[in-house]
Amino acid sequence: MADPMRVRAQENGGVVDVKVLMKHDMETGQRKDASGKTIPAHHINTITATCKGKQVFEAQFGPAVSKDPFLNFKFKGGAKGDTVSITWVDNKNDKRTDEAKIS
Amino acid sequence: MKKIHLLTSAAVAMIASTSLMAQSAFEKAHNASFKENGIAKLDRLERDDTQKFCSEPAALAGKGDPKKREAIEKANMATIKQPSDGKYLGDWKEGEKIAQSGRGATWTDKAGTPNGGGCYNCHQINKKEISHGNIGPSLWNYGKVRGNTDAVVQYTWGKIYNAKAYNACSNMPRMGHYKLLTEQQIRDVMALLLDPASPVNQ
Amino acid sequence: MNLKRREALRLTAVIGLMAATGLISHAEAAEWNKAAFDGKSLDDVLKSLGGSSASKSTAVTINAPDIAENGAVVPVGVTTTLPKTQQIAILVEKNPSALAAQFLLTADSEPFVASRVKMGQTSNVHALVKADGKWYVTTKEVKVTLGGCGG
Amino acid sequence: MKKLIKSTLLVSLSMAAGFAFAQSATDDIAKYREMIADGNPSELYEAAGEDIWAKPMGPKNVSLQKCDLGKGPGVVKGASAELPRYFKDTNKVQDLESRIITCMEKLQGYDPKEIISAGFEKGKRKDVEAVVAYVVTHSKGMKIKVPNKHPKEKEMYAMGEKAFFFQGGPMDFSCASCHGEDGKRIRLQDLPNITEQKGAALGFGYWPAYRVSSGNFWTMQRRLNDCYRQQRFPEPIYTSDVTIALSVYMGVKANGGVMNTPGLKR
Repeated sequence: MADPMRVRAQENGGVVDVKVLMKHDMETGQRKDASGKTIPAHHINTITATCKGKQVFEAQFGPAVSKDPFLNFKFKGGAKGDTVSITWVDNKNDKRTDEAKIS
Repeated sequence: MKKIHLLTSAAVAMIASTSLMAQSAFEKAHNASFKENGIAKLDRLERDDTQKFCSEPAALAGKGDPKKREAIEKANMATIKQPSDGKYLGDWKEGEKIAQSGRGATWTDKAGTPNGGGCYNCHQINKKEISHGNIGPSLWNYGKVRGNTDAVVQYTWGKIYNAKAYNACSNMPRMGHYKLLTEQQIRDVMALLLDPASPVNQ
Repeated sequence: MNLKRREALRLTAVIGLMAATGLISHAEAAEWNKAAFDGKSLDDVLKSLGGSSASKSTAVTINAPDIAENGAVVPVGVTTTLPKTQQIAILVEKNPSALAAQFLLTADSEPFVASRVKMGQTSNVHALVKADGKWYVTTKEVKVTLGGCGG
Repeated sequence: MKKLIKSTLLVSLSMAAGFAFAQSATDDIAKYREMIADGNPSELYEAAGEDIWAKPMGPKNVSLQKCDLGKGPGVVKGASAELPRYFKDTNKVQDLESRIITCMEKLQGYDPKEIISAGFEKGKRKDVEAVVAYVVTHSKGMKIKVPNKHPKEKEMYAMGEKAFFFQGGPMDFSCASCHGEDGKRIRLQDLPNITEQKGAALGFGYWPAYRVSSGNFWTMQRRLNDCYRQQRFPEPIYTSDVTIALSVYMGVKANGGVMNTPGLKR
C-alpha cells in the first residue's frame, strides 16, 4: 500500500499555493541491485489536483523526477477552507489520494 | 642497501607489535562496540604506535612529546619503498581517475577491487575540478612550481607512500605503507602531479 | 478504496488499453505520454508533445541552481509571463531520456511549477512552454558536483 | 534556516581564503541548499512515525504513547534536545534510538536483539527510524540541553571524547581527522569542527536528517555508522556504547545551540 503524501495549500491574494511531498521510490529502471540484476522502473506517472470537484492542475512524471517527489504549483479560484485533493498513479497502477484544507 | 632493509623490517615490527599489548579499559569498551563486516575486520582497531600517538588531541595538533614524534617519523620513513624498477612517473590520465575515486577499503567494498586515492576529497589538484576539499594543501601547479629534480620526485613519492614520515600526525593516509594504492597507481598519481604534460602543470 | 476511485482505476485501464491499441493518440484525461518520456532529445520530446519548433524566449524563466550539490535532487522551477500558458515541460539534455516531467495547466493554473529532478551529470536544463498554441524554450546549465568521501 | 546557511557560508568563505574557485562554488552550494530547504521529505517519515507512535502493536498490543523519553511518559516535545541522558529504570545512558527500543521492549514486548541485529530500514528498525523522525520534529527550534551531571553521563562524555580522537584502520582516520579544525571541507561539503560549541551544534543540531544522495531518512545512529564506514573501521553495533558516547560528547559540546531537526543533507 502506498504511503500518505504531505499536502500543504495556502491562499494568498486569490492564488492558492500547493506544495506536495509524495513517498515514492521513483526507480529509474537504470540501476542494478547487489547481484547485478536491473531494478525495474517504478515511478509515478500522473498527478491530478482537484478543488471543489474541478481539476485545477495536472502533472506527468518520468523516472527522472527525484525520489520522494516534491511538486509545487499555484491556481486561482480556491478559498480558505476549501479542500484540495491530490491523486497520483504510478506505472504499476498503484495509487494514492490525499487532501488538504486551504489555509 | 642491506642496512635499509634491516631498518625497514625493524620499523614494521615496531609498528605492528602493539596488538600484543594489554588493552586499556577504554579500549576494551570501545572495541566491544564494533563488529566485523566484510573486509573490515576487528583487527583494524588494533593501533600501531603512530595511531596511538596521534589519538592524543595534543599530538594531533602538532604538540606532544617531540622525541616520540621524531621516532615515529623515523620509523615511518623506514617503511618507504622506492619504486622497484626506478620508474617514478606513470600515466597522468590514470592518475586523475585514481585521484577522483574515494572508493575502497570500507565494509561495503569487496576484497580485490582496486582502491581510489580519494585525493580530491582533501586537495585541489586540477583546477577544472571545482568539487575539491581543503584538508590538505592545493596541489595545483605542483610540478610547475617545484620542478622535476630527483629530490622533488623522491620526496613526492615518499609523501604519497607514507606521509607520516614527514609529519607524524599528518591527516593523509599512508597510501603505500598500508597498500591502499599499488606501486603502479602511485606512479600514475605522481604523473598527475609532476608530468609537465599533466593538466595540473599548465 | 472507494467507489469513485475504483471507477477511476477502471477508466484509466480502459484508456490505457485504447492508447496501447492505437485507438486514440491523445486522451483528454492525462494519459501518460510514453513517447515524450522516451524521447532522447529536445526535438524528440517536442515532436511527441505535438510541437514542431520552439522559439527561444526570455519570457520563460528557469529557477534552478548553478551548481547542484547532488545530482539526485536538483530543484527546477519554471515560470512564464506568456499569456495563455497551457503546458510546461522540464528536460535534462544529458539524461538517458530527456523529459523529466511535464505539467498540463488549466484555465485556473498560474504559469508556475516547481519540482526536483535527477541529473546524471552536468547538463543543460530546458524549460519548454506551450502558450496560446505556440512552443517556447529557455535553457540553463546546471553543474552537478561529486561530493562526499566516496566521490 | 536562512540564517544558518548564511553563517555556514561565512565560515566556509573565511576558510577557503585564496581559493576563489572554491569560494564561488561553496556560495552556489549554499544557494542550492536554500532552494531545497522548503519541502523536506523527512515530513513523510515523520507522518509514518506519528502513526506508529499511537498505534497499539507488538506482542502486548499497546502503543508507545506511554514511552518515557526522559521528560515523563508520553512527552515528545523537546525530548530529543535533551538526549542522550541517564535513565534510572535501565541504569544506562541512552540516546533516542536505544530509548525507543527500551519502550518497544518494555511496553510492547518486542525483542530488542532483533531490532539491534536488523539493518537500517529493515524489520522493526524501520519503525524505530520513523518514530525518530516524529520525535525529533518536535524538538525543532529548541535549545540543545544534553545533561552531563550524572556520573554515568560524565563517564559517557569522557568515552565519547576518547572515541572521537581514536585513530585506527588502514587510513589512520579518527572523527578528529575531519571534524577537529575550523573551515575544512571534504569536496564541497563543510565539515563542522565538533570540538567546539559552534561546530558541534551544526552537527548535532542538523541530524537526524533526510539524505538527498541516498533518498532516505538517516537517524543519528545511521549517521555515525556511515562515518565509521568512511573511516574504514569495522561496523559499530547499533546503539552500542561508542555510538551513544559520541552522541553525548557532541550533544554536550553543542549545548546552547538550536535543534534544527530533521535536517536536509546532501
